[in-house]
Amino acid sequence: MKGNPVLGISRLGRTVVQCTSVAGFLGLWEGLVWLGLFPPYLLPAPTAVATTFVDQIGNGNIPRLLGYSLRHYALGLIWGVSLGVLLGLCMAWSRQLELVLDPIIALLRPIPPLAWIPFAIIWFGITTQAAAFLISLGAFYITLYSTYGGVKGIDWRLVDVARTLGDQSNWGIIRRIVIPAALPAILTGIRTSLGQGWMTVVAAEMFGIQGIGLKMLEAAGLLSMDVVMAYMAVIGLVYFGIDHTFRTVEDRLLRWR
Amino acid sequence: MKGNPVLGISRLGRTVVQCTSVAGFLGLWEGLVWLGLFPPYLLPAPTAVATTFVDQIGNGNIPRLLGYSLRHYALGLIWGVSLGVLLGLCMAWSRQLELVLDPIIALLRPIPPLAWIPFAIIWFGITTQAAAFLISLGAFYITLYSTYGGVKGIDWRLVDVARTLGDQSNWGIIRRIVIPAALPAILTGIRTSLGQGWMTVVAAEMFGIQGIGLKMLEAAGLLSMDVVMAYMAVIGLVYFGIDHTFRTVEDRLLRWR
Amino acid sequence: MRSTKLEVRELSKVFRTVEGREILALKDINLEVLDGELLCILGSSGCGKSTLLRIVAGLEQPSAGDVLINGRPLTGPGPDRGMVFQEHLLFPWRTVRQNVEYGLEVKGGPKTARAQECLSMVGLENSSEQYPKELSGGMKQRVGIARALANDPAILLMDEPFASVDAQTRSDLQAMLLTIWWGTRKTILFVTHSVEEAVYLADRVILMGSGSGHIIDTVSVDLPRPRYRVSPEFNDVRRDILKRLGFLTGE
Amino acid sequence: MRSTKLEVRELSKVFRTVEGREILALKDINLEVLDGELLCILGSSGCGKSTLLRIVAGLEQPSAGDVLINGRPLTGPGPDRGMVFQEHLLFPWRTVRQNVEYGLEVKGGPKTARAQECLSMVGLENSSEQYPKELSGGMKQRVGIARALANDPAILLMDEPFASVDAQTRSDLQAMLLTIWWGTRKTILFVTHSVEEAVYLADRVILMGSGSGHIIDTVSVDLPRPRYRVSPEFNDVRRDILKRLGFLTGE
Amino acid sequence: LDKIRIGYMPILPSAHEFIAAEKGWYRELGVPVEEIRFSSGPPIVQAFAAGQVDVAYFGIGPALVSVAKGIKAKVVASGVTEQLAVIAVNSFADQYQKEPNRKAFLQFAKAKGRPLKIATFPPGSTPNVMLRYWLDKLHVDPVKDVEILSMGASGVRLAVLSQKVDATMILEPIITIIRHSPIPYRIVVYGKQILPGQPGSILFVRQSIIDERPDIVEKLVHMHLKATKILVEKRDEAAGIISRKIGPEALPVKVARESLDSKALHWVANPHAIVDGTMTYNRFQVKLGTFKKGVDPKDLFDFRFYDRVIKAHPEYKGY
Ligand SMILES: Nc1ncnc2c1ncn2[C@@H]1O[C@H](COP(=O)(O)OP(=O)(O)OP(=O)(O)O)[C@@H](O)[C@H]1O
Ligand SMILES: Nc1ncnc2c1ncn2[C@@H]1O[C@H](COP(=O)(O)OP(=O)(O)OP(=O)(O)O)[C@@H](O)[C@H]1O
Ligand SMILES: [Mg+2]
Ligand SMILES: [Mg+2]
Repeated sequence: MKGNPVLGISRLGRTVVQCTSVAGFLGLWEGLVWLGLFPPYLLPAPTAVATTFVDQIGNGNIPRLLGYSLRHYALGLIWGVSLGVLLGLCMAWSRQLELVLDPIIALLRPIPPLAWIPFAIIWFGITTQAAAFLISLGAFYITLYSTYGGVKGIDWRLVDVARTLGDQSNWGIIRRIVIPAALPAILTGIRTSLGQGWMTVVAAEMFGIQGIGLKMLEAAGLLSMDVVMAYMAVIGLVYFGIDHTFRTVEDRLLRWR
Repeated sequence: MKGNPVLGISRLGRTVVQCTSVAGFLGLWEGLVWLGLFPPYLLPAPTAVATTFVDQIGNGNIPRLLGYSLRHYALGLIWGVSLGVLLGLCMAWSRQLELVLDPIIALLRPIPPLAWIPFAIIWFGITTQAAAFLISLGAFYITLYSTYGGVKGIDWRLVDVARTLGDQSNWGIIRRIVIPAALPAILTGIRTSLGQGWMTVVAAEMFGIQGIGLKMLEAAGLLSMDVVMAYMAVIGLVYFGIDHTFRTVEDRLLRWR
Repeated sequence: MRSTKLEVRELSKVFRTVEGREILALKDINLEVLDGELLCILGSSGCGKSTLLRIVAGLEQPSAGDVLINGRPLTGPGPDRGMVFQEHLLFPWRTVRQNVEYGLEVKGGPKTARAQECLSMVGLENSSEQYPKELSGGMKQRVGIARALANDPAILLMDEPFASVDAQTRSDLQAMLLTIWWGTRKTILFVTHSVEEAVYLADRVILMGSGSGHIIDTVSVDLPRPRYRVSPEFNDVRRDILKRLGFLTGE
Repeated sequence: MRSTKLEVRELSKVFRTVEGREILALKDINLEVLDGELLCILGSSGCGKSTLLRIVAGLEQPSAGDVLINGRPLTGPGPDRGMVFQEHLLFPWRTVRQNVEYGLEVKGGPKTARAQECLSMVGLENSSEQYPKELSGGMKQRVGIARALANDPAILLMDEPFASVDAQTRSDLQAMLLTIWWGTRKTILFVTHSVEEAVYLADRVILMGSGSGHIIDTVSVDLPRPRYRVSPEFNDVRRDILKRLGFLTGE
Repeated sequence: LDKIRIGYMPILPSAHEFIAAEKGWYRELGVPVEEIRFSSGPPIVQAFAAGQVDVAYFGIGPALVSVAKGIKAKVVASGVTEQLAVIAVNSFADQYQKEPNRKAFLQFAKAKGRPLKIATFPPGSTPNVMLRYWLDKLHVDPVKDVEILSMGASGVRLAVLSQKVDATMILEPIITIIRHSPIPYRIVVYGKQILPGQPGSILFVRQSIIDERPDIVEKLVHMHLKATKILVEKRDEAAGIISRKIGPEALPVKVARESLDSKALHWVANPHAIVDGTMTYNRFQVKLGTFKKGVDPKDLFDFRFYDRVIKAHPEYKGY
C-alpha cells in the first residue's frame, strides 16, 4: 500500500492532461503578451522565443556557445568528481588521513564555489580553466562527502562475509565490497554535482568567459529578452538531457537495488 | 559492527590532531607568501587576511554588508520555502493538482536560478527583491520536490492506523500523520535550500546588488585580494553558523528518529 | 446465551492488480463471532487473513457480501473496532504516551489518564515518555495493543501481532493478552499462522485454506485455561488441526 | 571412531563498550566437535551464541583460550570454514550466481561450474541470474548456504539461518539442510533459539545459559532420522531440554 | 615570446584595437595575437595580474590600480580623453539644469522618497572614479545622497534601458545608444565639464614585453596612432569596423557613426598630454582611500615609444 490513492486514469489520459497543462500555460503567457500588458522586453512571447531559438541555431550561435559551455562543464566535472571520489574513499578507509584532512576541508567547504570567482579570475584569468576550477570545486566537495558517507554507511557485516569467503587483502575488499556497496551514494553525489555544476557554468560565464552565460548577459544588455529566454531554454533542455541520461545510466548500474 | 575500525585515539587526541592539521595548513600558506613565491595580489597571507578582517569589522563594513546579504537571504528563503512546502503538500495530496502542475514545473525546473538573473534585474531592478527572487526560485524547487517526495514516500499504512483510531477528516490526517511523517524529507529540503540560497546570494550580488558578493567583486577589481579573502571568510563562517544552527533545530525536531 | 457481536455474510473480495489481473483474496466467507469470544483465524501466507481483518476494520470495501456489527452493517473504520498490526506501525514521532493518546486526541476531551490506564494494562506505565525507536519489539507490540485499547473498542482485531518477536517474548505477550481479554471481556479476532499460538489462545479456531481464500474448517478448543503447551492434550489439539490443514497426510 | 574436527578450550570473550564498560560474552567455553557431526547451540537472545560462532569463523579474537581445528590453532578467517548468517547478508549488487562465485573468484581459477553445482544442491539452479532483491526470504537463505558451500569448507557455521522465514519455509529448509549434510558429511555448528529446530536437526545440543555466556548442559539426541515433529518421543526430548533450560520449573 | 594577449572592452575607447585587428595589422607584429574581451576595466586588471593579458586597452583608473599594486607595466600611449558623460532621467536633468549643485539631488530624493540611483562600472574603473569626483565637487555624499550601483557594460545597459536606475556615468557608445532609445533620459554633464583634460583610456603594456621586445611595443604604438588618424578622419569606415566588432545587434552602424561624432570623445594619443590630468585623478584616488599614497609618473608612463614613432612619422603629430 504505497503511494496515495490513484485516480482511475489511463496512461494516454495522463499524457493528454500533461500536454494540455503545458499548452494552457504557454497559451496564457502568449495571451498576456498579446494583450499588450507588458512590453516585449519585460516578457517576450513564447512564439518570439521559439523563432529566436531557431534563428540562433541556424546562425550557429547556439551550437558554438553550447560547445564552450559544455567544455567548461566537462572539464570541471571530470576533475572535481575524480578527486572527490578518490579522496572520499581514502578518507573513509584511513582513519589517519581522515583526521588530518577533515578539518581543512571542513574549513573550506562552507565557502560556496561561486565565492571563489575573484580568485578564479586572478589565478586563471578569464579562461576555460577558471570556469572549470569553479565547477570542479563544487563537484569535489559534493562527491567527496557523498563517497565518504557512502563508504562509512555501508553494511560492514558484508566485509565480514567477504572475509569468511577468503577475501583478505584491503584492495580486494575495497574493490569487491566497499566500492559496489557505496556506489549508490557515489552516484547520488555525482548526480548532485551535475546539477550544481551546470548552474556554476552559467554563473561563471556571466563574468566574461565565453559561453551561454555570457551570451545571455550580453543579450540582456541589448534588452533582447527573447534571446535571453531562448538561451534559458537551451540551458533547461541541455540540463534535462544530461540529468535524464545520467539517471538512465544510474538505474542501469544500480538495477540490483 | 558499523563504521570501520577505530584507531585507539582519545577525544583530546583528536582535537589536538585537528588543530595541528589546520595550523599546519595555515602555516604552509603563510610560508609560501613569505618566501615571495606569489605576489600578495595573487595570494594574500593568512595574517594579512586576518588583519583586514578585523579592520572591516572595525569600520562597520562587514556588519553593514552582511546585514544586506542576510536580508536578501532571509526574504528569498521565506518565500521559496513556504511556497515550496505548501505546493509540495498539495501536489502530493491531490492527484488532479499534480497532473496539472507537474508538467509546468518540470519544464521550468531545469533552468538554474542564476540563469534568471537578467529577468530578475529587468523585473525587479537592482534591488533586494531581485536577489530574493533568485534565492526563492532555488528554495522553491528544492523544497517542493523534497516535500512532494517525502509525502509520497511516507508509510501509508500509518494512515490506515489513524483511520482505525477514528481519524477520518483529510485535514486531521494531513496534520497528524502526513506532515510529521514527511518532516524529515521537508527539513532535508530546507537544509539543502539554505546551502544553495547562500551561494545564490553571493552570486546575485555580484551583479550589482549591495552586499557581500558585490563588495568582493569590487575589492577584486582593486586587486585587494586580502579584502576578498576576508569576505570569503565571512561567507564561510556565516554559512557554517547557519547550517550548524539548522542542524541543531533539525536534530531536536527529529529526535524521535 | 451470549449474543452475536459480529457477523460476516457471504463475503468476497477481488483485487485488481495494476496490470488488470484479478486476484480472488476471499471467497464466500461466513462467520459469526459471539460477544466476548476469542476467535483465532489460522492459515498460511496469502490466504486472505489480513484482507478479512481489514474489511472488518473498514479499511477495505468488500466486493460482495456484508459485515454486520451488533446487527448493523458496517460503514467504515470506527473507534468501536481497534486494530493491532504485525509491523506494530507505531507513529515514530510520538512518544509511547502520545501514541496511545492518538484516538483520544481525535475524539477530543481528556486523554492522559486513560492513556496511562491502558499503558498499565500492558505493563508499560514506566516507558510512557520514550519514543518507539527506544523500545524492543515486544514493547512496541504492547504499545500497539494499548493504543488500540485506548478508544475502548468492543472488538479488537489483531493481525499476527506476535509474529515478529522472539519465542520467550511471544509467550509473555500471549499471557498478557489473555489477562487483558479476561479483564475487559472484549471480542477478539486474532490472526496467526502458528498452530501452537492458536491452540494456546483461542475459544475457537477458523482454518483458512492456503491460497483459496475460503474457510475450510472450524475447531473449538475446549481446553481449560491456563493451558500448558507441552501437555499431551495440547499436543492432541495441535495434531488435530495440523491434520485438518492437510499437513500430516504423509503419516 | 570419528576424529575431533574442532576443539574449543577455555574460551572467554570480553567486549569493551564505547563507554568503557566490560561485557562478558563468553566464559570458559569447552567444546569438542567430531568430524561430520551436526551440533546445535541453543540459547536465548544475548547468551553469546553468535560471538562463539564469530570466533570460530576467525572474525573475532578470543580474550582467552584457544580454538583448534584439526588440532592446529586458528589464525583468522579462512575458506576451510563457511559461514551462513541470519540476515542472509547476500551481496545485493551481485546476481545469485555471482554471490556463490565470490569465494571462487577470490581464490582464482574456474568458478561457474562449481557455483552451478552448489546452486543445484540448494535447488536454485534456475534462479542463478536473479538479484537478491528478487528472491523470497527462504531463497535468500539458500543462496547464503550455497555461497558458503562453494569453497567446499570442512566446517559450516550457521548462525540462526532460518530464524526469519515463515514456518513452512523453515521446515523445508531444515529438510534441505539435512540432505546436504548427509550428502557432503560436513561438520556443522548450527545456532538456534528454537528448541524444536534443535531437536529436529542435531546429533547433539549444547545449551547455553541466558545472559551468562557459558554452557549449562549438553544433550545427545538419539532419535532416528527422519524425525517426526509431533511424535511423543520428539515431544519428550523437547520437554527434557525445556526443563534443563529452566523453562518448566513451574510445572 | 610566443604570443601577445590583448584585452579590450566592447566600448569605443577600445576602437584602436578593433581597427588594428580588422585591418590585419597584427600580422606585422611577427607574433600571434589573442584578443580577449572583457565587460569592464577591473576584470582586465585581474587578468593582467593573473598574467593572462599582456596588452590592455582600458581606463587610466585600472592602470593606476595595477601599478599601485606592484604590477610591472607602463602606459605607452593615451587613447581618448574626457570621454564620459552623465545621463539621467529627465526630471533630474531639468532640476540639475536649474540648480547644478547638491540641491538637485536632495530635491530628487525628496520627490521620489529615495536617493538617485546611479549605475556605473565597478570601483577602480574610470567612470566610477570620475562619478565620485563629480559628486565630491558638488559636495554630494556618495553614500547618503545617492545610491551608486556598480556593474559591467551589459549590466549598465540593461539597468538603464529597462529604467531600473535614474542615472549613469558612462562612456560611448552607450551614451549614444541611450540617447537613441525612447526612454526619457538625457545628458546632464560631459566629462570635460567635470575634469578638464580628464584622462580616459590608455594603452597599457606589460614591462616584460617592453624589456624583451621593444620593437613590438613600438609597432603597437605606431598602429595606435594610425588607428587614431582613421578614427578622426575616416569616421564612416571606422563606424563600420566598430559596429562589426562590438556586434551589429548591439551597435548598429548608424549609431556607431553618430557616437563617433559625440561630444564625449576626444581622440588624444599623446601620453604627455594626460600626465597632469592623471596626477589630479590619482590624488583624488588617494583621497578616496583607494591608495595609501600616490603613484610616481615615472612608474606609470613610458614616453619613449610615442616619441620615437612621432619622430619617424611626423604626420601623426598633433594626435
Ligand atoms: N491491495 C492489494 N492489491 C492486490 N492484491 C492484494 C492486495 N492486498 C492483498 N492482495 C492479495 O490478496 C491475497 C490475500 O492477501 P492477504 O494479505 O490477505 O493474505 P494473508 O493471509 O494476510 O497473508 P500473510 O500471512 O502473508 O499476511 C494475496 O494473494 C495478496 O497478494
Ligand atoms: N561488538 C560488540 N561490542 C560489545 N558488545 C557486544 C558486541 N557483540 C556482542 N556483544 C554483546 O555480547 C553479548 C552476546 O552477544 P551475541 O550476539 O553473541 O548473542 P546471541 O546469543 O547471538 O544473541 P541473539 O540470539 O540475539 O543473536 C551480548 O550481551 C551483546 O550485547
Ligand atoms: Mg497478513
Ligand atoms: Mg546472534
